[in-house]
Amino acid sequence: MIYQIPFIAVALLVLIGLYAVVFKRNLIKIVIGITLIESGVNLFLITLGFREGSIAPIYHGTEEATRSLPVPQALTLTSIVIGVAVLALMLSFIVYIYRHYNTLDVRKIVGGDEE
Amino acid sequence: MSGMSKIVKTISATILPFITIYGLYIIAHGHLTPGGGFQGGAIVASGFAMIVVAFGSIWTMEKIKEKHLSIIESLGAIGFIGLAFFGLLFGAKMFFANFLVKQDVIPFFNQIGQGLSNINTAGLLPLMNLAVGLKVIAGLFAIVLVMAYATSKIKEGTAK
Amino acid sequence: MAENILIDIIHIIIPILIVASSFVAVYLKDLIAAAIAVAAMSLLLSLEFFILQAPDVAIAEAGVGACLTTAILVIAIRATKRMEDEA
Amino acid sequence: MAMRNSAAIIFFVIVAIFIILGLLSIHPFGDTSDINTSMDDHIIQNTQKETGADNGVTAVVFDYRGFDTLGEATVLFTAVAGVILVFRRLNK
Repeated sequence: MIYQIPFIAVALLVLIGLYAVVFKRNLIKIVIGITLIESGVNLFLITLGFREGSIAPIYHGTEEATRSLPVPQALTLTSIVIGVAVLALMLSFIVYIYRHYNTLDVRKIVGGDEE
Repeated sequence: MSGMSKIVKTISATILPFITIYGLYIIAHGHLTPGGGFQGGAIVASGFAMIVVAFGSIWTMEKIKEKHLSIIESLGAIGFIGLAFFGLLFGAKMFFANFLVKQDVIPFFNQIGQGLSNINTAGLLPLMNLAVGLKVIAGLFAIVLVMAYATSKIKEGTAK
Repeated sequence: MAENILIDIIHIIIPILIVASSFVAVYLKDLIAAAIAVAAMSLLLSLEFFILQAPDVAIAEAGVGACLTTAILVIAIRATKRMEDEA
Repeated sequence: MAMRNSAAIIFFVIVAIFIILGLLSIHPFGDTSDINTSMDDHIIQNTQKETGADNGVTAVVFDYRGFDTLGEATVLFTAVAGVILVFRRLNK
């Protein structure tokens, strides 16, 4: 009905996050990009399970209706909690790296070809 | 960070029981209404994170040690896996079997509160919700508390 | 019919706002402002999940994404540098 | 420097092309008639009979796909242990 707008939003979210991961040099900006990619994937799973004119898979009594698909929603629920756990682990390593190298720039940390 | 002003402290201490009750309600009714262990645990952990922000992490670390949080999280994990292993003994003899629903493993359990949308119709699901809720509360709050305490130590310059 | 048109308009506006706030989160140089933009993106995303008939995921995203993620990001930024140093 | 930047640009463009090609061949929004939904339909019709729960998502998370939740609990435990391990020396 609405001309694929949620799928286009998914593609743009993943591309913006990928831009931040590939081209930014600050480590926290890279982590923000990873968070954006993960949000895009979650939105993609939920959008795949949506049916036109459906209601949520939660029953009150026994009425019959079209329901949206429950399995992608359950997997997305698992994915969100894993996402925040992995984000906390990444940020802990970033704080450790900052205390060791005293910088957040990726190319200075790996001893890059700048100077 | 040694806490915010008195107004913030009072308001957050007043509001914390309501957030906790709401999160526990969401955990307990997870098989009837939208919600469950993950969502309610995230809400309760958000309330405790508000306490960390308002009172300062050093004050909070004196009250709640991370050791206690690890004990609670391990209890949740053991409860979850133990409930899964009990399925090997009763009912369908299967890992993760829902052995309490429609079977008389515990006598008269299914006769209390008959009906479709009732609190004990789902057998094992509310117990698993409770175990996973404990695990998520303790895990997420431990992450926030440990990171806040360590970074405030770094900020003060007392870190090694 | 009027209700259908309203739902369509909401379906169009909220993805545009999500993409805009994610662009702002990547564009800004101040990292705390970027963290706030990520929180706004999470909140709009939970609204989108609710519109797409997934209330469970909406509750989880609102609790985790808009509160805990922001708290962890701000804590980590406080321990390191606040501004993103370009060049 | 220049080589690394150009490699990044080539990688980004290739991934963007794949994402756009995938977007062009996806099914229309809200129409699941051309994908196989038999598992979801079975769950939707039999949730109340088999598990007794009203909430279909909770029934999938804890009953039909309990192993996924077990793996998720393991990941959460590992992450908490890793964070405490990284900041171990500061928390004394």
